[in-house]
Amino acid sequence: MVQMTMIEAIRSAMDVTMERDENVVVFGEDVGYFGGVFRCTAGLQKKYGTSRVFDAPINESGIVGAGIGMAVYGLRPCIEVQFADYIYPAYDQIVSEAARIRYRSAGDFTAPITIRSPVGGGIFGGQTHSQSPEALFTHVSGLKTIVPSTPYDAKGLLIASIEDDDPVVFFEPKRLYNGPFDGHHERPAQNWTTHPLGNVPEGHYTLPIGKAAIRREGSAATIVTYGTMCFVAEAAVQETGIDAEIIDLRTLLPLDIETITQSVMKTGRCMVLHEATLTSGFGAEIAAQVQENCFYSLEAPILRVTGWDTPYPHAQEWDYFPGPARVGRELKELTEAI
Amino acid sequence: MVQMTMIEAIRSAMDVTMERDENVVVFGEDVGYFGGVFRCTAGLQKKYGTSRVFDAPINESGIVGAGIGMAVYGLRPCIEVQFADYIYPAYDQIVSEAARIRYRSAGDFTAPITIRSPVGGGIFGGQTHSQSPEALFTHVSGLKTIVPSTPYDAKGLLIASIEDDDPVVFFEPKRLYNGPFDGHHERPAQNWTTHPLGNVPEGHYTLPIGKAAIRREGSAATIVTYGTMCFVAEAAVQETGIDAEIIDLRTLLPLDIETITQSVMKTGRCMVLHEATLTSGFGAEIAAQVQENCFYSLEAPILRVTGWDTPYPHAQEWDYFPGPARVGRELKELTEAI
Amino acid sequence: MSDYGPLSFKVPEPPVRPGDEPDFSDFEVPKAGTVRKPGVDTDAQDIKDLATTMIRVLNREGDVVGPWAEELDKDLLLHALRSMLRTRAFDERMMTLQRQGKTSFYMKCTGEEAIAIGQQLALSEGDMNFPTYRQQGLLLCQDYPVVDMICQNLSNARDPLRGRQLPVLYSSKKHGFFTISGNLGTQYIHAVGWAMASAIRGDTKIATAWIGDGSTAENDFHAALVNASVYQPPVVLNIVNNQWAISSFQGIAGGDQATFAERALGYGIPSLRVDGNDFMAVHAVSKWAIERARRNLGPTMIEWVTYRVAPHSTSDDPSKYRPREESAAWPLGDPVLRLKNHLIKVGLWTEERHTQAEAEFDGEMRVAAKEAESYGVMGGGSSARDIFEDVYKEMPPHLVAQRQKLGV
Amino acid sequence: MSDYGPLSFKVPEPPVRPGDEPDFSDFEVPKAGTVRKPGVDTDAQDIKDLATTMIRVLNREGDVVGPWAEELDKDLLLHALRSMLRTRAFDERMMTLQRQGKTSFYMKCTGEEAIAIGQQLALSEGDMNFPTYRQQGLLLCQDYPVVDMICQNLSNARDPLRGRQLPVLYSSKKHGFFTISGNLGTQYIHAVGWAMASAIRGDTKIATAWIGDGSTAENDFHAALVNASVYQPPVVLNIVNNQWAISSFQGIAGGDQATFAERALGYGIPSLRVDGNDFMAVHAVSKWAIERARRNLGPTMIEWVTYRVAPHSTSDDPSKYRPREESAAWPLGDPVLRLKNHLIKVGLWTEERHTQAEAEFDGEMRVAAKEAESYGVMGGGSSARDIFEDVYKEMPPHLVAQRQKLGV
Ligand SMILES: Cc1ncc(C[n+]2csc(CCOP(=O)(O)OP(=O)(O)O)c2C)c(N)n1
Ligand SMILES: Cc1ncc(C[n+]2csc(CCOP(=O)(O)OP(=O)(O)O)c2C)c(N)n1
Ligand SMILES: [Mg+2]
Ligand SMILES: [Mg+2]
Repeated sequence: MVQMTMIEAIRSAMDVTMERDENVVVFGEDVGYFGGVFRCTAGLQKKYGTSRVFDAPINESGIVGAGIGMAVYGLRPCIEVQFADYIYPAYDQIVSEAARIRYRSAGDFTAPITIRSPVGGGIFGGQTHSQSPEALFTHVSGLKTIVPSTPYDAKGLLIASIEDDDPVVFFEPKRLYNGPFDGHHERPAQNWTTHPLGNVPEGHYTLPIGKAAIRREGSAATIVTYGTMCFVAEAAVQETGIDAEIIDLRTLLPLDIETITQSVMKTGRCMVLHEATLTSGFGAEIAAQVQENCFYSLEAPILRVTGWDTPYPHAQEWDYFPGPARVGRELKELTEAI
Repeated sequence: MVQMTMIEAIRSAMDVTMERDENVVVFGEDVGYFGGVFRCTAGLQKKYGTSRVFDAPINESGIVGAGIGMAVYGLRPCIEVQFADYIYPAYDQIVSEAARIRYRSAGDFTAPITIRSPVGGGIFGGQTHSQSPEALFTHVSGLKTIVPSTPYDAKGLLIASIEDDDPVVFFEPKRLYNGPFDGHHERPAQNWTTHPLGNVPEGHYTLPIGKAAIRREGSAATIVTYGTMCFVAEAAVQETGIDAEIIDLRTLLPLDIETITQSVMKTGRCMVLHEATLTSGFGAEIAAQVQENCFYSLEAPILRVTGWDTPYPHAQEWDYFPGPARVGRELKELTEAI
Repeated sequence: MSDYGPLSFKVPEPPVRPGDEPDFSDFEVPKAGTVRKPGVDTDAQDIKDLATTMIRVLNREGDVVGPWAEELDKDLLLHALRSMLRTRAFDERMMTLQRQGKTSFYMKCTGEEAIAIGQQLALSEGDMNFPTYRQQGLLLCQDYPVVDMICQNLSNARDPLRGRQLPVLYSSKKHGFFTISGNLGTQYIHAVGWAMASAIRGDTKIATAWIGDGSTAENDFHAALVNASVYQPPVVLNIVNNQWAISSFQGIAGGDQATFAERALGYGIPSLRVDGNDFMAVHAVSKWAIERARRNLGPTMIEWVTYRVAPHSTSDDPSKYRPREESAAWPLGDPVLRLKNHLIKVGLWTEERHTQAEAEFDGEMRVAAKEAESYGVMGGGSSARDIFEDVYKEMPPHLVAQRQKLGV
Repeated sequence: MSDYGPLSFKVPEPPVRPGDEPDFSDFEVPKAGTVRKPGVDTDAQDIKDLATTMIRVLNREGDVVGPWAEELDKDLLLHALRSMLRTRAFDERMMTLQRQGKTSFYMKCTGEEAIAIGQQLALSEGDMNFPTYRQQGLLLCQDYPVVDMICQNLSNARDPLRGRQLPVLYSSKKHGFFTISGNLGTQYIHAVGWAMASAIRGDTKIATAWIGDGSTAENDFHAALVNASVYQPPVVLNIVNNQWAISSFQGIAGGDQATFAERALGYGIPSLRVDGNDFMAVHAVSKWAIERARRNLGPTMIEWVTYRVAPHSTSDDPSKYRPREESAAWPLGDPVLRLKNHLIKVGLWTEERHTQAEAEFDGEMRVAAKEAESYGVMGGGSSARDIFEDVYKEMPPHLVAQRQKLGV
């Protein structure tokens, strides 16, 4: 075990799988010689050569589409879309092709492709470097959607994704690349080097896709969240002193509703927390399932705390981002309801 | 007032607006000389000339993108995407451009474009002629999303959409083009010619965007639905004899949550019904809002009745489509719960 | 204020519309045998002229002429003609089934049979086609079971695709036939990616991509060409220009301003324009492009000039947008007749054998259809359980629950 | 089994990498004045050669030579040089602000100043540019207030875009400057659509589209070209080939196989390749293309060959992927120096005035920056209320509620 940032953990996941399976190839914009704008692929081209790690033209549909063709051939492409905000040009290839090929060919062809892309805000990146479009993928049957929140999870889940026989959309919260972030942007940035979840095995391991983690046990309420918001939730819990249970979904689809349901049955109260826009966000799905499964245990309405229904603004980032103060306030309301 | 099919009503909406405003232009694949594969634009090119009604290359991104450019110039393009299943190549233009231009330019530029596209199944069209992707648009702030269910609404809402200063995605349930359809595919097809809602004024009128309609008053439960499912809901109510209130949303975004909340407060029970895939479907959003707003009035969990979480299959269409039998069964369960 | 007149808007129109006389006077047809045949290793920029002419081998007299002419194996020629006839017979039978209400939808390839068959017969085992819905010939000239094809069209109990796809959207990995998408153009970049993979793995297999004239307008066409240009993978980029895209003539895809073959030149990809109704030209040019690919010389684009004789699909009535007689006036003739005449001329075929073969394939298709119908028609025999399979490799819990809810 | 060797995969590499000597030996530079100037109504296919050569007007000696040379108004020339200097001064001041932590992000256009300015000065009031983030020159050669530009970069209380956009993504309808998108390539088809609208309405206004070499790979580039080809709208399709796209050299966009200008030929669109560091060539070719558009003769593509002297953005360190000295070795020189030398040669300018002008603009930018800073830096002064405005024309109830929840 060594300490890794999330970037290093992600790189290590690709390294480990490339070493084990020569069918794994890595490509995307600026990922080759340069090693990616976030350095996630640094050093891989040198180690594995330009046939397995290479730059792609700036054409996201082409990156995904070529990846699908390669996967159909028998490779296991792990591709990068430079920012999730730029995944939309590839949306047709993901929705109509990657997600459908197994189904429409009755298993004759498959497209096991992993699409990595940084999501989320908090880096003063404006609306085209901050979006969290995960709900646009959870509506698509045939896809798996993953959002890790720690180096350990990122590596284990990325290896699992690359090895998975179905297409996976793997969203990396860029604000967590270098360290945990609880929303206190006014405080010095933290680094993974001292965090227990930055302690990562160097070799191969996988985490099961579709299993949530309970980041904190508690009894006053359940906070269902993922990505950066896991740390914001923790901060809010600490700052309010409310004994909430925090569930980190890790995989959004397939959803580990079991773990959520058990928790809400126990706590009777539920907050769903994400950075993405409220309306039709993934929080809606969680709320819909929780009210159905836990109706008779719920002591208060399920609360969604999310980004506003607007584009992600640049200057007003911290008024948009659901930070610990807002989450804390809502948590109080949730636990005080009735 | 004359009897119109939904196709005629839609055509009439374009005709009326084109006549009043020379900035209205209509284009899309096969919409010009031929008049559209569903004939929605038949006769318009003859009447208004090829400069205002014309065929477009088969490039959905280009259709929307060119439409945006025209709207920025000052026109009011009403464009057609031949099937909603083919809207994904245009997704980036819709999400990153049409929906964002007013915001990012602080109102300096606007893109009042109307994107018409047929949705829904029940025509034995297989997975690429049957999809209902509305939830992928309700997650996008800056867009308005409309799904009419009658000729009268279709015309009034389409005129309102073309005249609206914001981009509108206008989904037309193709199974309702020629007549109402309650899911009884084994019975002879009905036609709008005899239906009261096929009674449509010939001239200009608008319906307000963002207002739902109560299709049927009732007290035993509220069925929140839209599009084809309005008629399926009616059939289920009739066949079960359960006195449910049926709300036809008409506009999904902005949502008329007011009307829904009032109804559910009254009935205490709520079913959300749509044809689209369950997970992260628009039903999730409705359920999330209803449980929040009506928590203390709800006597049973909100039930979602939807298409399955699979691609829309071809041969098994009627096992996929939430027909009156399934809706009736679920409605019974909903009203009998505790 | 300005000394400029008002701008005006131009929308291309086909030369004729219903009610007009067919008019191909602007359509230039070079004499067969007049176009040179460069080496497969020629640079793209040295053969730009091949994108604006038309390679033709079979002349009006049924002779095989010019540098692209080659001696073909007798069996191959007979198999080619028979496959084209078989394809035509298959299409006719499917139309009958559709009229009989046994399937809801069908798409013929009438007039375009030489293209898919001419190219498939130049491919090797293991190569992969990424077809559209109008290359049924790729399967029909191989040993793919016709009964399976019909079952797919009937979406019945023996449909290899389990009733999930619209008719004609076949899939067969074993026959090098990628699952057809309903979404136009997406497969073009898949083919390029597949070919990149073959090169990455040091394989010898090549890919072929197929697209229609109208669909070259789709964005993924560009994605494919950019990637083909950059990585030079072993892929043949076919464009089947059958003049029409549903109701839109090829000018709406830009065909009035340049040939479709020319699109590739701006990407430095060699490109050839070929008489697609000339089996001998199709086969020869396909071999040339395939050889280039297999010798690691990179991609080639080929525009096959042909005419969509049939309606777009069974949902379409072409007399609404083009003269009914237009297909008969098409200057490149009928690919079946042209090959037939040649084979008769060289003594490999006779009118009698032709009539016999037509009857034989009509019979074959009748019998096959009968068998297929016995497994169900119009979705009959399909299983609701199949709705939930193959969404993922393993069914996740929520789908298990949904399947249970449906009670299947 | 097979007599074919294994395929191999090719990924283009730039001639040199960090540590190597800069190498432009494969980069051909025709002598200034050697490329012909056709009439604006010439057919696209008769000027294909112009897409592979390079139009140049200013020679090494500072003379203006050849058929594209023209007498330009003295004021225009002085304004051009001053605008280029002003742009450079602006870029430098913004870099300083970024280093001072007053803005988070900036993008310079160093070395590319002649292009935006040369074209803008050929446009008329009412024409509309659809720019990328590297055409600040379009605004800086007009009367757009620099303080407003800086306020945008500082996202402060006077930011015309209300803090909503990343720095450099300006918008000004009044100045014919379309709101810049962070998503590459999308604006190319907007420009075409806008030009279609102008033609539909019988207007006289034209549109210009801007894109980078790397972004020509984006799919919407094709959407734009197809529509431009089909409808022949009055649009100038600019490609700024500055050799780099972040860390990727132009070969990763296909530039090794054909020029970017050649892309247009396959769509039948006339296309010219031009020395983008030569203000006189930029202006002359822009005028030619604009005249074509305004005379209803349709679209023109222009590849401007230049070099991105600056890093991609303030988030980037180019010495990681190209030799530090590469920009100094760039064969087309510095556009500011080249125009300066010409103006000195023809007696319109002096070294002293140049030094003076540099100081003047440095001063102007300092003063402007100071004023802008007084309205806030790094998002300071922006209002949280602005988050909810302009999502729609009228704020729908759910946004009103959310704004209330935020308490603003
Ligand atoms: C993305 C997408 N847009 C539109 C359609 C509808 N559509 C199906 S076939 C067709 C015409 C295609 O014409 P062409 O590419 O020339 O092929 P052909 O039918 O002539 O073989 C259209 C518009 C579709 N299937 N997919
Ligand atoms: C759709 C999309 N994909 C990727 C990016 C990230 N990105 C920003 S600029 C850039 C390089 C663009 O290069 P080029 O077009 O050559 O323009 P230049 O920066 O050289 O002016 C990339 C990849 C983006 N902004 N949008
Ligand atoms: Mg066609
Ligand atoms: Mg560049």
